[in-house]
Amino acid sequence: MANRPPLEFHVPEPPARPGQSASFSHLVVPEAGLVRRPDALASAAEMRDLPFELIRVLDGEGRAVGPWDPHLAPEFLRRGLRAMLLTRVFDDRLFRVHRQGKTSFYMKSTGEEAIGAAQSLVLEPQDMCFPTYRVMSWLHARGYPLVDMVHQIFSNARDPLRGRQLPILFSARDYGFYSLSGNLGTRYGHAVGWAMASAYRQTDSLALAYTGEGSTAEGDFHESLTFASVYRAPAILCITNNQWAISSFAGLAGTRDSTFAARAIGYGLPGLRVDGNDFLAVASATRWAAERARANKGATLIEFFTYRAAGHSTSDDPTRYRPGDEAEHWPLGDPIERLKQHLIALDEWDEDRHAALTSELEAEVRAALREGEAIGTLGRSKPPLSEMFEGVFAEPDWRLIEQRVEAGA
Amino acid sequence: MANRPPLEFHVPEPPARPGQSASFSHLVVPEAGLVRRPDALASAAEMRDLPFELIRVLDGEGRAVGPWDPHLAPEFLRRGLRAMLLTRVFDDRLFRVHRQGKTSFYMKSTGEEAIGAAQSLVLEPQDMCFPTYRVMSWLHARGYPLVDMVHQIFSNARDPLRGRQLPILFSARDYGFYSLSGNLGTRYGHAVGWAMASAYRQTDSLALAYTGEGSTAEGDFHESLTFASVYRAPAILCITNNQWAISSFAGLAGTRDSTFAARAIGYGLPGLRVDGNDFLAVASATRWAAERARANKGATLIEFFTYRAAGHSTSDDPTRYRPGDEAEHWPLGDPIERLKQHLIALDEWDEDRHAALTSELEAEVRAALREGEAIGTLGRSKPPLSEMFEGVFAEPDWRLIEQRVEAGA
Amino acid sequence: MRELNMVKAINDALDVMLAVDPDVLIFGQDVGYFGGVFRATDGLQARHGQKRCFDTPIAESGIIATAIGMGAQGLRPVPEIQFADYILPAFDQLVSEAARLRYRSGGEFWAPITVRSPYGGGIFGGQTHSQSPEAIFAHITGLKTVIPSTPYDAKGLLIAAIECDDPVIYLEPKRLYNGPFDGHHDRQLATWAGHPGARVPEGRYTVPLGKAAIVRPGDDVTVLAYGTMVHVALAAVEETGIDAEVVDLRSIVPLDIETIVASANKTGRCVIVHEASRFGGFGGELSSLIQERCFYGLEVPIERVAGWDTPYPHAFEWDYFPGPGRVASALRRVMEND
Amino acid sequence: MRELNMVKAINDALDVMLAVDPDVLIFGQDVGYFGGVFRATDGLQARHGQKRCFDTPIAESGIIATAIGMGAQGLRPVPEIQFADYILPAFDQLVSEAARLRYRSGGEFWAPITVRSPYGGGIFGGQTHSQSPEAIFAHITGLKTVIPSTPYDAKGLLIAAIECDDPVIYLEPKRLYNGPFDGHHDRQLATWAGHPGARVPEGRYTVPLGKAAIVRPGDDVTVLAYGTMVHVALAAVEETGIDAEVVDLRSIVPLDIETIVASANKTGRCVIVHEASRFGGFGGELSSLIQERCFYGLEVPIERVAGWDTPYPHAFEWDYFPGPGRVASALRRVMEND
Ligand SMILES: Cc1ncc(C[n+]2csc(CCOP(=O)(O)OP(=O)(O)O)c2C)c(N)n1
Ligand SMILES: Cc1ncc(C[n+]2csc(CCOP(=O)(O)OP(=O)(O)O)c2C)c(N)n1
Ligand SMILES: [Mg+2]
Ligand SMILES: [Mg+2]
Repeated sequence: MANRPPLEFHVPEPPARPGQSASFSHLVVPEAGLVRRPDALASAAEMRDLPFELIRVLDGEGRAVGPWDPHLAPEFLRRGLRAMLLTRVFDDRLFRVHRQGKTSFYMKSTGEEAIGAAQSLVLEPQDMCFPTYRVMSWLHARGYPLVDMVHQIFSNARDPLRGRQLPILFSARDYGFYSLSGNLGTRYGHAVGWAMASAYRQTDSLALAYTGEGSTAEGDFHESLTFASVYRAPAILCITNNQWAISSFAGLAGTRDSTFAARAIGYGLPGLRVDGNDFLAVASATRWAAERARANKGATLIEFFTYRAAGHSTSDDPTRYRPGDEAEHWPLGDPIERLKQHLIALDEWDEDRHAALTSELEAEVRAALREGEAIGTLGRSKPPLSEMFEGVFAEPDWRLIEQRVEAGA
Repeated sequence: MANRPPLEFHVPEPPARPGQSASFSHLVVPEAGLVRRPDALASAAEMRDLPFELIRVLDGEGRAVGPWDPHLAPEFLRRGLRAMLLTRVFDDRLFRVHRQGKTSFYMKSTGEEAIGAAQSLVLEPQDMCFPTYRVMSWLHARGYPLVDMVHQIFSNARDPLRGRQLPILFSARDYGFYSLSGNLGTRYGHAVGWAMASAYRQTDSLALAYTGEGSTAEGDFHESLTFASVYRAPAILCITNNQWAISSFAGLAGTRDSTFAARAIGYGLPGLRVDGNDFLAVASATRWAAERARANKGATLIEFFTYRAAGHSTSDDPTRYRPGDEAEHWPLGDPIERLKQHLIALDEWDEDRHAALTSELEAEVRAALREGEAIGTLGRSKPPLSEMFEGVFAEPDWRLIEQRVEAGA
Repeated sequence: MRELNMVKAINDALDVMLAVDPDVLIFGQDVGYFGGVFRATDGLQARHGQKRCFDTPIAESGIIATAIGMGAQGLRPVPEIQFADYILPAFDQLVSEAARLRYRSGGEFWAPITVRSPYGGGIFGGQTHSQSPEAIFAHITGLKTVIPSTPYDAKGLLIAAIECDDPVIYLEPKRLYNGPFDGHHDRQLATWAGHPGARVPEGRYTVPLGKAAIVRPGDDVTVLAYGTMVHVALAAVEETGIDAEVVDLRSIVPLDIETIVASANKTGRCVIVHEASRFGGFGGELSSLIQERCFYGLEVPIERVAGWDTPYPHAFEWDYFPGPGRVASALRRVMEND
Repeated sequence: MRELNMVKAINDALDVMLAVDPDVLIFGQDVGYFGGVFRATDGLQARHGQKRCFDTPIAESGIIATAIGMGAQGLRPVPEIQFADYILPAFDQLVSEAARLRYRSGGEFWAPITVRSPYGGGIFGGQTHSQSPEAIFAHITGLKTVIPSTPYDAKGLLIAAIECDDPVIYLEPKRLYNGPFDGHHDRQLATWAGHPGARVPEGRYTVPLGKAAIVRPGDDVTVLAYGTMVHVALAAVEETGIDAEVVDLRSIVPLDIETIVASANKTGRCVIVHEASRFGGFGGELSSLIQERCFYGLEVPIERVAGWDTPYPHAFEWDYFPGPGRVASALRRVMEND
């Protein structure tokens, strides 16, 4: 005992903080196309190598390469591009709207648009996604009305959520988008329950769950994986590893010497690690997992490796905790740019069409905003006060009835 | 969609239920001595194979073989044997005492005595174990007074826990035994916090945490592993996989196509899978993990593969949910018998000494029981009523003072 | 009519609902093959199949999360938590998710789940097998909380809870499973045999949520109780000979405010009894509601008889448990202070 | 003397404790390098080092478990939970472990931890950034719950909490961080500048747990409040011109029963104000205690002004929030009903 070095208390830190030079040298970014693609119905025990690879399809020249190339039709790719671009345009615009004091809160998906968009388009209408606030491209890909988003963000009289919920915490059942909430991690298990119900009722509705990499630390993540494994739930369990959780780097979620995808191994699930800024890789991995789930082989865990290019929300300034130019050093590029280059390389797109599409989407967003503002921004219009007392239960009890009277609603 | 087979709802079942013939044919039991023993300070990333092996030292002839042989002195082995035997004798006796109505509850460790005993002896006095109710051999190995156990089990006037706690949910700080409680899983994270405190204060007190395999499903298990990984806590995190959690088989905790030890991989921790009925293997793995922890390389996850040979507690009858003769088919034998044979093979023990030891321990237990019964069994003696109101806070507030008067204490 | 004890009545309710509604699923730790540690699901897996009644991992938060996800798709899950003390790991799922889903989603999703759990003391279960957590649920907007006191009510309330589209916490007073325990632990224990509340019809029937039962009409003092304490209160009333009106709340959310106010206005005296520790317990809410609504009719202070403000202590079971002696003293006090 | 706002006063308390006691550790989500989403730990890591003030994974249960394990060995951890709404995943650790450790271990282990968390509404934070969970903690035997209303108290109470050997839930009324918000959201907002409660001494001092403050003496009606509602109550009193005695409880466990009873006996009238939803809220306990102890001195029913029994609704922030208008009405009612 006397000869031992003393114990050391270790507190991890990210590679760089403000004032230091941004660095992603700790990340190994393999070439596109190299990772093997096992049969989607193979045993999970035969895939324990995959969580330590990085599935990439788009190479540096915008070509789709390797066994994970999903061979998507150009039309499909253009729909994806549109959804991603719309998400970006909408986010930028609404972020400014918040700065103007027209609502209380906003969050952007900048740099992560490929994930929700590709998955939304690959999966089927009956499938249900259990979102985080960072996958709004799912809704944009499925054509959710922009003006309804705006009404919700303004909590105005037309708000589909009746003024009860924080901006962007949407619920859109008809668009396969489960009710969001501000607390992290809790809906992962709902997805598993939903998937089990699908199997029990044979409704063929897969569940797709999202969590941020930071939120994987919640106990709910583990309990969800356990249930998914035990009951072979037809679910796709996604981790969007965007490197940051507010000011905390991904290393704080406990994957030193490992990966988030590798969590799958201990549950006997396949774990895929996928370039989340590569629309084709996202689509392909999702399709593989969906095929597996629909064939009653159970759940797949997918880590999407991506980068949160903007701040966490309207409440923070990322230059206070990470180098200001970090985004520029991110080695996996921008998902919109990469899909655009691919389409151009395929000769299915060009800069002019891109510029035209951008203007078109900006106009759409402006029009939706105008319509929303005409009803009213936060505090200038709201649903009837009676809505505060509705929906607590299926039917209000005497307390709500009395209080509604007391509140003059 | 039309051509797909319908989704199937899968509910797992153990290989055999009462009336069926007991079977462990699904278990692969490798020969002793085959698993490699990496350097204890090596990187966890280089050990991803270990969780799928089974570390065994004692072979079928009672010989210690292979790189994990800890080369323990015969005296050490005899101390281990004594602790295990004492645990068994004490359990059998106290179980009968419960049947006589002298206490409210009891739980046995039968078949799992090697784990607590070996770890208790390998670790140092300043180390702290965060027990489950199934590792009482830890206390027996460290010489905790039997009569104090008996007083606690009777909740009598001499109960060191002042009548406040269910039988066997001991607390014994001086014996490195943290406060037990009836709720599962919650102390795993205390062990990690304790270990972090050790590192911060340089107290050189490792933390050893236990959980049953069933209880690994709790979110606390995952959060504990996450913290252990992030802060490189000097902790040894153990799973006693005794195949059953009351009536539920180990498969219900989510390791189909995997192992409990393999959970380590996703956190970048070493994961060892160890024959829990092999005293030498337990001691050796523990020593390895302790060396690693004391060298500031962080935590190790160890799955002890064992079998709960008795019922869950005094409240259940295991023949209602598993074949009555299942224990006889258990392929890893009885830990006491195996260590005894090893000592005999070493010519350090014989049947006569074993019989003498057994009688000696029976006499010790009987004497302790007599002493405890002289004070009083449950309901016939209890600590002063004022003890009900003490220890809620460091100092009672007016509520407790008033209520104590009201209760006439 | 046949008589059932409370466990069997609960089992019967589950059996009926599995038979009539294919959307009902039952799951929890040891509830499948084994039939539950208190036998409440005994035989259900054998009768209805493994997919209708099955075991779960030891993960209370996961159990409730699973139930919510199933409920959101249209099932009516009836998860069991083995002891109410072990609901706590699932508290966040119940509060932040089950209770809020309908409200926050503008009515798009909701959680029609019924969480069954044995609660309460009197069984020498020590700290973590004896607690009464109803007060923390009563405070949560969006949750209903139901507590039966007889086999008849247990079945009817459970069916009503399962059919209800809101999340319901259904707490089973485990001390009543086998008999109407009145707190006299040192006397011969009564079974349910011969008790009127043990007459349990076959098939489906409901006892509505939010309707209290006046289990003993009286004029002098109102006693509010639920679960085991209903029987303790009745014993205390009997022994004091005081003409008390004993009200069994049956569900604390929704609360039958009308019955409570009518009784308190009639008697002008009130004793509230619960097992949970007193401070911050549900008795506080009951006492203030009565005080607010019947102030000018009250003759004496409303009394609360409850568990002490300590954890549940193993050796001191009967000192902690609010037995008929303590209730009787309170009854005498409110009658004395005339 | 220097003036500090409430965040700075809290920061100062933490700074002082880090300096005087090497056993104090601060951790939580984003509290390290970043200094906390509300800046309460700003600069502490830079000043005291990464091992004294550091970030944690997003795992509230794990944060509290870690704190308990550290506390059991002898440290005094001060974990932060980013919003009180997110304490719920750690509820089991707080109740089943922190609150019970000393009792069940016969005094061998205890958890001298202080859990800091911003709570309460008025910031358009929607359902999960606005709730007031104090009632569920008040019911838990073995936990203390403290809520400051001024920078001076915030610092003194926090130091007392950290030095206390029991687990303390320290709830920070986030609406008061930057000023003594009185509920008049549509008027010019006051900062702490010039407020007597903003005069915060340097160094270590304590405000004892369990001592209420009479923030406005008066003879006609007792108003019990804590946190933001103290300032709302003061505004309402001011506006009605009623000679109310406003009592700031400062800690709800331990509760200063003497001050409460003395005031209620003096005034014979009582209004209780809290932000949390009414049913099962802490107001029920306060109301029953007063009713039990001051029954014969009460002139009119005790009133409770509280959040409605709905989840916290984003658009209806100011309809939900119990503002000075509602408190004033209650004051007028209790004075009218003469
Ligand atoms: C249960 C809970 N704990 C803490 C928070 C506060 N919080 C909001 S977002 C966030 C970071 C989440 O990071 P991550 O999961 O990586 O998702 P990202 O924002 O990067 O998409 C935190 C800590 C919360 N909302 N809910
Ligand atoms: C939080 C919690 N949930 C459920 C229980 C009920 N329970 C007690 S022991 C047990 C089985 C534990 O199995 P395992 O973890 O494998 O440990 P073993 O008994 O096999 O040693 C269960 C479900 C509990 N005590 N605590
Ligand atoms: Mg993130
Ligand atoms: Mg087990």
